[in-house]
Amino acid sequence: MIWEIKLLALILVIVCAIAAINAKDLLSAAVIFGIYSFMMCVQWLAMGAVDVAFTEAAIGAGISTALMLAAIFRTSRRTKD
Amino acid sequence: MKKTALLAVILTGALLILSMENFPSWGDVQSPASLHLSRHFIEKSYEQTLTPNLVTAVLGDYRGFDTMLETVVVFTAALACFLVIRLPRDVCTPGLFYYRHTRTGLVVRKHDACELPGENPTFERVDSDWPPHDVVVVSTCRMVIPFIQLFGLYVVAHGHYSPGGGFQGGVIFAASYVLLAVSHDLRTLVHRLNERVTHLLSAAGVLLFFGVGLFGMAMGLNFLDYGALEGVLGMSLASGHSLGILLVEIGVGMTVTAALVIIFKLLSSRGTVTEGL
Amino acid sequence: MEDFLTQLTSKYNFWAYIVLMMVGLYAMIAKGNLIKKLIGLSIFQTAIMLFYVAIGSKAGATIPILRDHTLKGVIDFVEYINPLPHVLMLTAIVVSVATLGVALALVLRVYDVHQTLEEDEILEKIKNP
Amino acid sequence: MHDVVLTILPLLFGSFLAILAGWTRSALVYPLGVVALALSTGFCVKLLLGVLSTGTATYLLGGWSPPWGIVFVIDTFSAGMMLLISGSALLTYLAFRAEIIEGFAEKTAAFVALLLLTVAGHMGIVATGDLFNLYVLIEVAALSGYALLGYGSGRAPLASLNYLCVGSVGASLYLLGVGYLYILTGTLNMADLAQIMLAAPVTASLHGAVAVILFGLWVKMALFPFHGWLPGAYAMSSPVAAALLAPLTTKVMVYVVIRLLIGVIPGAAIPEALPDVAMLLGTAAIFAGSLMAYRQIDQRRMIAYILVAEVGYMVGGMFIGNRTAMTGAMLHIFADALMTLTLFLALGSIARQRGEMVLANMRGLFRTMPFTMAAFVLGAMSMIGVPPLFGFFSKWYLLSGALESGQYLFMVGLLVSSLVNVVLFFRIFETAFFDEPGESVRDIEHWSRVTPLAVAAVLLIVAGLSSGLIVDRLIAGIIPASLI
Amino acid sequence: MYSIYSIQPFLAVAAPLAAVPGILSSRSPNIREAWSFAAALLLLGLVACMVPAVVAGHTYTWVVANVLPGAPIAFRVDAFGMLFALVASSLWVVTTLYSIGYMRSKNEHAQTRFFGYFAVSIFCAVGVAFSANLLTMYLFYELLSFSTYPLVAHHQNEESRKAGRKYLGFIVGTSIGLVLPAMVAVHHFMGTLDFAAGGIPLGAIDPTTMTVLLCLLLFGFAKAALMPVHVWLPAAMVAPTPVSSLLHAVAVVKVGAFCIMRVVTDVFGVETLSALHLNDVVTGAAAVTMLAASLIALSQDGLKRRLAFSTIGQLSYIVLGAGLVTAAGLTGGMLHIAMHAFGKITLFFCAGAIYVATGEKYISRLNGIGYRMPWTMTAFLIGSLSIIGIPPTGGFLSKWYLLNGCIDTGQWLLALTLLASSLLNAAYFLPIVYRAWFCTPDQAQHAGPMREAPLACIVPPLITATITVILFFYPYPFLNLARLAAN
Repeated sequence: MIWEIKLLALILVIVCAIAAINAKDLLSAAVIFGIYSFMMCVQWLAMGAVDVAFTEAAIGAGISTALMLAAIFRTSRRTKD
Repeated sequence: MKKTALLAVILTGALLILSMENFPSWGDVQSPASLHLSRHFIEKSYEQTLTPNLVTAVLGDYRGFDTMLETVVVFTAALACFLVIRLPRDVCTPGLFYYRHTRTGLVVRKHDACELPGENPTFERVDSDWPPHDVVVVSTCRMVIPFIQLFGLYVVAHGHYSPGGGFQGGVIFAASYVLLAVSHDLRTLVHRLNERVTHLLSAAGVLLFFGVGLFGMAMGLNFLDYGALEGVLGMSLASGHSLGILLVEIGVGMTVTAALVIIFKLLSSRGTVTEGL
Repeated sequence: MEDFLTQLTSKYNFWAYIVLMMVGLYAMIAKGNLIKKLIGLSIFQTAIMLFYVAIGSKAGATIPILRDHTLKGVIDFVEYINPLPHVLMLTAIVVSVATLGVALALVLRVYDVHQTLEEDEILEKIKNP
Repeated sequence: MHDVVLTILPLLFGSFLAILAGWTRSALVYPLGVVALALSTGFCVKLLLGVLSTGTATYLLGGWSPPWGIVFVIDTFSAGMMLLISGSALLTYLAFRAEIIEGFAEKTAAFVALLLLTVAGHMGIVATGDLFNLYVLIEVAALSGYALLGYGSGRAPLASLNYLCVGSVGASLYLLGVGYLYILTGTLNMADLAQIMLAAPVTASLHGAVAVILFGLWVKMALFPFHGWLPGAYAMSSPVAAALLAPLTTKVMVYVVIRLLIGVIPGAAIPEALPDVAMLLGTAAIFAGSLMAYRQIDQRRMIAYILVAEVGYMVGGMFIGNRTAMTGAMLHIFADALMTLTLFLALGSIARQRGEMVLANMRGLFRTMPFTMAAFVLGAMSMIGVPPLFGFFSKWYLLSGALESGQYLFMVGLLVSSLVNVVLFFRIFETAFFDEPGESVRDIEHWSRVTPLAVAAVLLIVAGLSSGLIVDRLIAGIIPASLI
Repeated sequence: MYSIYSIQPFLAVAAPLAAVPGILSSRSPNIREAWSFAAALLLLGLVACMVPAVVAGHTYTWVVANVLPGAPIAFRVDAFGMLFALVASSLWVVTTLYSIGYMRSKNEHAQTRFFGYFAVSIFCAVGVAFSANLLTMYLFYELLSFSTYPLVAHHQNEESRKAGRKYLGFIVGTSIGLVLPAMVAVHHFMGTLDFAAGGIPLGAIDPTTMTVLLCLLLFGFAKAALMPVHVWLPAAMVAPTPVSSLLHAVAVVKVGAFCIMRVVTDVFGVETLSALHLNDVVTGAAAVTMLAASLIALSQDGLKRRLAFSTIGQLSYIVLGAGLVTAAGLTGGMLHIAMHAFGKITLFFCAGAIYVATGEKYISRLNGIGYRMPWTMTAFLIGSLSIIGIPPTGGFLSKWYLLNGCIDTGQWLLALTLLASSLLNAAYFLPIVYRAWFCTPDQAQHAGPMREAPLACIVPPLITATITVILFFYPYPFLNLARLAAN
């Protein structure tokens, strides 16, 4: 992969991370966190860590987000920060 | 609070950056990390385990104990969730029951549970807080889920040759059940995989892993030494290791599937395991 | 400056991990919402995973799955990326999802008891029930 | 030959079987736990005897030799630790039979399985010779611990969640440090790492790696100022979980640091300022822990704060940097675990009769529960440091070591905390001795609860009298000769 | 002179402890007290068995456990230890008898507990006497502090709660805060804590550190009640009288004085101390306490409180003897342990007997009581004479030796202090005797015919009073032991 794209993906990861912790709504925070995980997975794919990327795609972006959504569904979306 | 946190965080970051001074640069082929252990793994593992996917070989065999513990961690997490949020059974019966007329989509509320005829139902039970029901979603998912599960099995079985293995396969398998729960309702999932089954399955998975390890001990070798499988079905030493990895991956897959399903069921139903997302 | 730039380019992945880690840590310390804290924790953990995976990378090497033509012959370790960090991180990812699961379960129980996810409100409720 | 691994396998196996049994024959669950713990303890004894006669035992898991595979390395000290962990878990398990069977209803199986897993995790931490395996074991131990501590009403889940956040950060930092060491040396095996590090150039990164690892472990062991999670976690949870984990968790982390300090990390790799910082934190922990303990109303919380101070003892002792103090820190692991066990077992029995553990609820206990209180007194005396109980001797070594190196502030800290402990425990004794129990109080002392407690209390005396033997046979051989 | 490795010291120490389960599990009071008596007699017998060999100059040793390098838990019976053990064990027999009478006639609650802890206390006292090193001594010293707490706080009321707090606060606070670090330091410098080692050689530790260590140990053993750590003693008087007599005549305070004597002679060494002139610290503290306590005693109206301050003063005699660092002085100090014990226990027994018979606690209300309780007051007279040091009582002998010690070294000031203190003793004891016999009773209940306390409360003071007199004429076991130890 071309390094510019890699760098872009890296910046995107950081942006997603900051966005996830600053979202004003837990539901969107969880979804952004899912995107973050997926971008991270792309990062790892770019570094050749296929197994890790696969796992992160399934676990980080998939199940983790689902669990978090389930928990938010059962509690509240409200957040003060 | 926030400012102090920011300051502390920035300070820590600066210290960490300073401490990277003597790291080999990124992608250095001659860095110690690429030489010592990893060189041995890359050069020897195929010969010893007959597994082209190096990650699977190291994960399943050289560091098999790690993997077993990792499976145990997932198993633990399932038990932990069960212990922490599962409500006692007698509390789990809801006060109200909702039934939907399948033709019209009207929802009926009742105080007692109704016997529903098994064949050709005119009414079906729905969750109290998840009434929408979309035919498109349900039908699509019903079609897709078997393929997802098939793919999950493939990922478990083909971990020797391509990215994948027990964890990934197990997670995909679990994801298919999550999809089932989301598209239909949690009760459908519980109906397919009830609590007893998932718990037994999760224990069975780790037990399979454990059993492979014990088999090694029974054959006079060390715990988790897949060399014990040499000679079983006329295998060579290396293919014995390969078989060992496969068995272990199946165990991991079972546990991960079951454990994640347990966690999802508990979280989405707030511990009642009746109604949920 | 020259030095710094070469440092930056040769180690930018390492730098990124530190930034991510600090984002996660900041969220854990400064955010009052329990789920936000957990997101911070997850970011913190993935940052460390990024660091590990970065350790494993090798310039000019390919993914750690042996290609058919090398199976019979001599395998040159320079051709393949270091698999060990990947193995370790697989484990770490699974551990992190397990932790997340338990943490969410605890969050549900906390919500049951206190009816809120904000830390300051919980503390307030503990003080004046 | 398999003794090393057989200490842990019964626990793992028992936990899997407990789940199977829980969904088929639930009456079998509790006995299964007893069998697993008893087997494990038995193998620990066998292992200890074996290690004492033949020296360090190594077990190659999966048959792969180090550094490629994972190994268990058991020396005399770790064999003692293993026995301590499994033994104390067994005692706790036996003492709280009623709570475990009745208190959890259909969750008994899950509880027993998690209990066995957490014990297995702690024992694995002691046994393993691989840095990354250590991380996984820390997580096994911690994750099941979070669940055990988080089960309960009221504030237990919050306290446990707090613990989870702090503990995960600590473990992650440790993992990061391991990554640093890996990038610098290319290995994960402790013995191999020690070899390489001796030859490796001492650089800022090496210092950074060591600092991050130690920092992470400090967070996990609740060293001041990272102690915030500990009192809540132990005071809010069910008495079973508190009695099980309070003697183990922090002590095992201390063990890990000691093992790294004396067996893996060469002196040159430790940043120069680190021992000073550690001494400062250790001393601060002693003062802060004692002060906070003094201000508590809930007695379990009070003892939890004393634990914070005790962590200060051990961290201080191991960083003073002489042989005597190191011996003291190592001995204090055993001593602290035993006396914490005694105190928490006793408090558990009392709490079952009296409910909330505030001072007012402890009236007249000497009359109504004489045996329990006798054991409690022994535990308390050991905390205070009265000879010939175990706590005195470790404190002696620590004092002596501090004097040798001129760490007078630390010495003062040790003495002050002893004196504060006198005040703290005599508050309880006074209430239990002078005040009449209420009309409605009907305390019952059942032999099945008193016996494990009595064993723990008697062990305090026996271990105290044989502390010379323990130091000679278990500890002295482990401390490298270079440490004077 | 040789050392006998034998289990005898261990058996002797363990004898009282062995009775504890018996005492606690007894169903009836008679069986319980039979256990107490049996243990007391057994202890006396075991101790007496060792007397001939010790008098001949041999020592018994027995190692229980090697706990710390150079400081095992071990017993060693030498002349000085034997002297103290003999005093403690013989007085235990008498005190047991007295306790039975006192506790039964006062109908005290929790008597089983009382007798149990009583036995434990004696166990500790004998343990201190037979310790072979500072560590073992500290061990029994601490155990004694804790095991006497329930005795001091026996009444379980608000007053005894306060007294118990003060008692433990001072005793445990000083032992952990002062003795423990000093002990660690001595061990650090010398590598051993054994008494047999014969003290710290001159020059091994620099004089400033030595001074600090000496002060730590001197005031750390707060049971010796040197001012200003004497506060606990008067407060602890709330205990039942048998406890007071045990505490303030036999076990507790004497243990403190014994420890200081040991520290001076066997830890620091007489030669080293006198070479560095550190003994002046000891004698100075003793002299101040002696005078101050006697003056305070003059103003006390409570009988037991007056006795308590008298005890504080008398203990300083022993400390003074230790500080004199001459053979005569040491002999006098050690002998005073025995003489004062017999004298003071007589007085306490009498105070208890008066309380049992009349319920009176204050001196001002004792006018004319001599006619009502002639036997008791006779014993009281003999006890006071002994404390003052008037022949023919044992107290005279020890004071004689002490005075000799002062004069030998030319310390006239100390000699004067001793004499002044004796005068003060007379000044606070003789008025009591005067009131008892020569004042007309102003309470109706003191008038009339003779009405003594129960027999079990009368016989013990008479026995101890007799012994006090006998000791003047035949002081040999104690005098021999003291001489042997002092040389």
